[in-house]
Amino acid sequence: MGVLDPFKGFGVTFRTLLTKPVTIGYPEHRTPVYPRFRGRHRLWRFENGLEKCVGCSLCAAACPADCIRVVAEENTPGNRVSAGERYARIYEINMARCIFCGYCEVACPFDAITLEHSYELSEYTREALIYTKDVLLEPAPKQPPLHPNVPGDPSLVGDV
Amino acid sequence: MTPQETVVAMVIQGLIVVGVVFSAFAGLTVAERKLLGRFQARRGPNRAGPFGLLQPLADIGKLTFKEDFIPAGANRWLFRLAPMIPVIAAVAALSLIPFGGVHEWFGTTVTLYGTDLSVGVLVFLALSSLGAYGLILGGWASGNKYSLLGAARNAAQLVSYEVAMGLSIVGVVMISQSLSLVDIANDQAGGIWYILVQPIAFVVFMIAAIAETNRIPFDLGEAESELIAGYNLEYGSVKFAMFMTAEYLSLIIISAFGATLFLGGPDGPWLPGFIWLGLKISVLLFIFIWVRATLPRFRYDRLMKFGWKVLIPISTLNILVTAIVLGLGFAN
Amino acid sequence: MSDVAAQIEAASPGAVVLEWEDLGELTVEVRGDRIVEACRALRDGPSQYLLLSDITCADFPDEPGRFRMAYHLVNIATGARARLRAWAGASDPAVESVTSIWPGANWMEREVYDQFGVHFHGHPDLCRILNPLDWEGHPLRRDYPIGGEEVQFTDAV
Amino acid sequence: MTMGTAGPRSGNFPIAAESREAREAAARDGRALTPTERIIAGVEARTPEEAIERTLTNEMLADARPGVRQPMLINLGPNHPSTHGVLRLIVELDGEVVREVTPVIGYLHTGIEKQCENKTWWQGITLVTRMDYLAPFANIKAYTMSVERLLQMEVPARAQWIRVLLAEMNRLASHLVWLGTSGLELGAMSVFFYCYRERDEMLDLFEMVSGERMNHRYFQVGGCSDDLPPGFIERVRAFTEEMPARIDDYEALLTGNPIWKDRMVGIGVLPAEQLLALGVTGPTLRAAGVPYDLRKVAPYSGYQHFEFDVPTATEGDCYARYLVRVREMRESLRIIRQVLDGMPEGPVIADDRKVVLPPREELAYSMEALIHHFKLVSEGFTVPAGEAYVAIESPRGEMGCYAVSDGGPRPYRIHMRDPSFVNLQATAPLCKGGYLADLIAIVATLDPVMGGVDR
Repeated sequence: MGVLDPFKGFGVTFRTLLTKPVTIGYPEHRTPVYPRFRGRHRLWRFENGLEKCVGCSLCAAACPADCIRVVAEENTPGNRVSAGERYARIYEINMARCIFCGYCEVACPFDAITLEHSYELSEYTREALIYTKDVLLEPAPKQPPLHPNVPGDPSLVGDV
Repeated sequence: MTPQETVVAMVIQGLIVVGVVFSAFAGLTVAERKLLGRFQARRGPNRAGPFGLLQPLADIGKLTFKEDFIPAGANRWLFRLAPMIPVIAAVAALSLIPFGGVHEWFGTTVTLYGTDLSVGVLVFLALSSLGAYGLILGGWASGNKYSLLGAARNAAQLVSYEVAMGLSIVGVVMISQSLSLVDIANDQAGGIWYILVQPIAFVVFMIAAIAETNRIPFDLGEAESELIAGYNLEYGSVKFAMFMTAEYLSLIIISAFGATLFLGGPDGPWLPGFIWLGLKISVLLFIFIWVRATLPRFRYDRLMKFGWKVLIPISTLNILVTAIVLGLGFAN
Repeated sequence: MSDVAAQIEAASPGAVVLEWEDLGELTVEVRGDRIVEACRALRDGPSQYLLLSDITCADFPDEPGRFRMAYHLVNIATGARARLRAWAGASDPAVESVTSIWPGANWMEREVYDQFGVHFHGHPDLCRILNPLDWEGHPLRRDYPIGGEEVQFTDAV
Repeated sequence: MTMGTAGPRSGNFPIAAESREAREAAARDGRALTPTERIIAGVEARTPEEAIERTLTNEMLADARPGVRQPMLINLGPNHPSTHGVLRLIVELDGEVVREVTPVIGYLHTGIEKQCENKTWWQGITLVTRMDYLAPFANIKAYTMSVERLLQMEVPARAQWIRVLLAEMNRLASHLVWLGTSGLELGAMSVFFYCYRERDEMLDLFEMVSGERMNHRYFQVGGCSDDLPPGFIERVRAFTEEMPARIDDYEALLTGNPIWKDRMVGIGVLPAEQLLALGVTGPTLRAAGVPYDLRKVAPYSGYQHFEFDVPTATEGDCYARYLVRVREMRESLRIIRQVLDGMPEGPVIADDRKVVLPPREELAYSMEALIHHFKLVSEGFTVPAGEAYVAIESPRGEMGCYAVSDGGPRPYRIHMRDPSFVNLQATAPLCKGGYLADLIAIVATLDPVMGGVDR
């Protein structure tokens, strides 16, 4: 403790005045998130365009906020959507309730759902925050998937 | 000049001064927020205009278009009147500040001050206390318990620090043997600034000035973490803007007053006087902002004790010493 | 018999119903009307349980005593802990308040009253604390439904 | 002109409604109003009828005879800049002197304990982190440790060390928020921004390791959900190297500042015995001279391996609490450094297939692992019947978790003993007789977090 103690604070503030501000001007400048960051959900496809999700509802069971609804249906030869026996006909996440714990991601044995890095999820209505399957699902590849066993045979496309 | 011409000249001069000071006020609000930001490792306002320079316009726009309401429990007449008092007092005090001497510009004689009253210092002190009545009345008229507490604190603070401020100036007045601000400024011109002969008085003056303008560490009347916003809690829209205007105007004016009394007013080489005065005011304002960025807030009773038991004895002692020195004839 | 139970017995014979040690935690079950004496004995006795760390309750609707109070005491010098248990009774559940021993029990008992409806005789200020004053029912009872809002999804089925 | 001449006003006044509620609640139970209810009922009369009722219900005002000085009742909160969230303090003021303080809580009550009974043990982790939102790692740590005790489960050494590391970083982050907000409440604005600058770096590190900045679920029953990410240790080390200078800066701003001392020294003093009787723990108790720190008194997760001191003071005033917390920040840095230097290798989660999810890569080839995974996720693991109370030292004091299991996959009862809840009881005795401004300083140095108080 010295005589100058009462005035040391003035030095600290003055020194800070000469340093660069630490603020990040948000919309123009963004800090990258870390690899483990959990943001918006995404449903994935295999390279051949089939959905990874087989509608097992394990994510819905794991969700502590009960914000996932899965309604599964059997794949048929005429409508093959996923790689397994069944696929998720309805897959919805109520983002207004989601707590981003990532338990769905942990629960999914097939890596079909993951939490990605996008975090700007505000909407003007509650309804817009209910993400349906077409919002969540990765877009289908431009090229229609070819039959896995008969590469390059266009006649078999769509009849897998 | 004919009397008519004199009146016209005075009106023009007044408009110029008010214009300059109000732009300075606008600039000060941005400058304070920018500086505070930098003191705190952040940027401060940077969205309105380049570097946030148009922030005052945005503020004015926002405040003007807000709903102007009067709370149900308020005394409606006083509630409306209160915010005007400090603005009027501040603008009136402006006329006493000598921004420069007498100049011969464009073939006419221009005096760079509103009036030269022989008791300018006293009138200034009177006006600056008058401003506080607005705060007190506004706090009481709001009909809010927090505002009432804020008003009570303001009243007590005003009484204590007005005395300290008055006493701190007495030394200067004794040396220059005049109560006219113009005389005091002229006395220092080309000679010794009174800060050098009255350093203690200057420190006391600065502390009392912070208290008079209700800024941290003396912002007990508003103390947002205790009384939320104290006297202006119920005020919104233009009425709130008036309180803010008065606060910043009085900050500028009290800096101008201090610069005149202790820093030689418009005195300085090469540059015109009003620029020198502007620089001196800026330095004092910077100190005010720096203090705000650094110090925590006093407690109400300690503030009173500090005013009565530290500042007033010190300034009284200062007067005594000055009197002895003057009596022994060192001044001349 | 452990030291803790012995001290309670010495201060208030017949107070201890059961005692055991499980998972490294000592539990002594005392009669509901003796809880104040038991606590006082443990605080003032040689075991020096000066700090009442927690009071809480658990609801066992099938048990005759139904509301099982748990008092966690700790010796701040050694870190030794003891748990006192007492049953409050199924109809008109009530135990004695320990606020006379530890004023800090005030809010903890208010919380138990609020959430379980257990009354504390001799409590100076027994009213709701976490729920609004006019709340009906006691949320942490097992028969109190969890309620809540249905999660909103699109209408697609 | 008197205030309140505007006559009866329309509209819903929640406070008037509260007054009615209090009387109804008491009438239902057939009892008189309790002191707290009486104060809540009488705090503010908004209509003439209300004023009459208030006089009837409020003994204190009924007793007000002409010439007797009446106190002014003011309602500090639930929305007030310096009540740390939604704490409401009904203060009886005599001038600026506080005569009586009645804290009213529950505005943030979310029924976490009830919700836990309806979730699996695994899902409970995500709920309890949200209680004391400034010390999420302490919350989960108490919870997972009590479940681990019920399961009689060993946690691998590396997981223990990671837990210590993050718990201490959390203590540092929590104290930074405390210091910043306390400074702001007493008017020292800059220190708030400096503290948040550093705290944000901590949150970055938390994001790096757990994926979330505040409500982590990183600690799992049996260990941690993932290993530390690459580069984490180096970042933390760099942080610990620059942090002491930053703490010096805060101290330069505050410790020696005469105004700061004026606001703090000798304010809010209670003797240690009284604090103990009130159940107060943590820095508040240590500032009164009782070295009760669970990390030393009853070491858990390997705290006995680290060298650190428990800062104490004897004055028991606000300044002592301030000094103790600042010194605790330095001690936490010391522990963090030791953890970084000696971090053992090995698994980060116990290998117990009945409780812990199987490693992810095994799902691809092992049918057994897949079945375990399905069972654990859909039903949850079961915990043997019993009860356990585990207490740890959170930044605010003793954070305890009382878990009762009936042998099923869901907790039968979870009770969290939150230090803020118990410590807050000391507000009234600490504030009585002081000034209104002291009340702000006292609440600031008690450091309650309303998420933890109301749960």
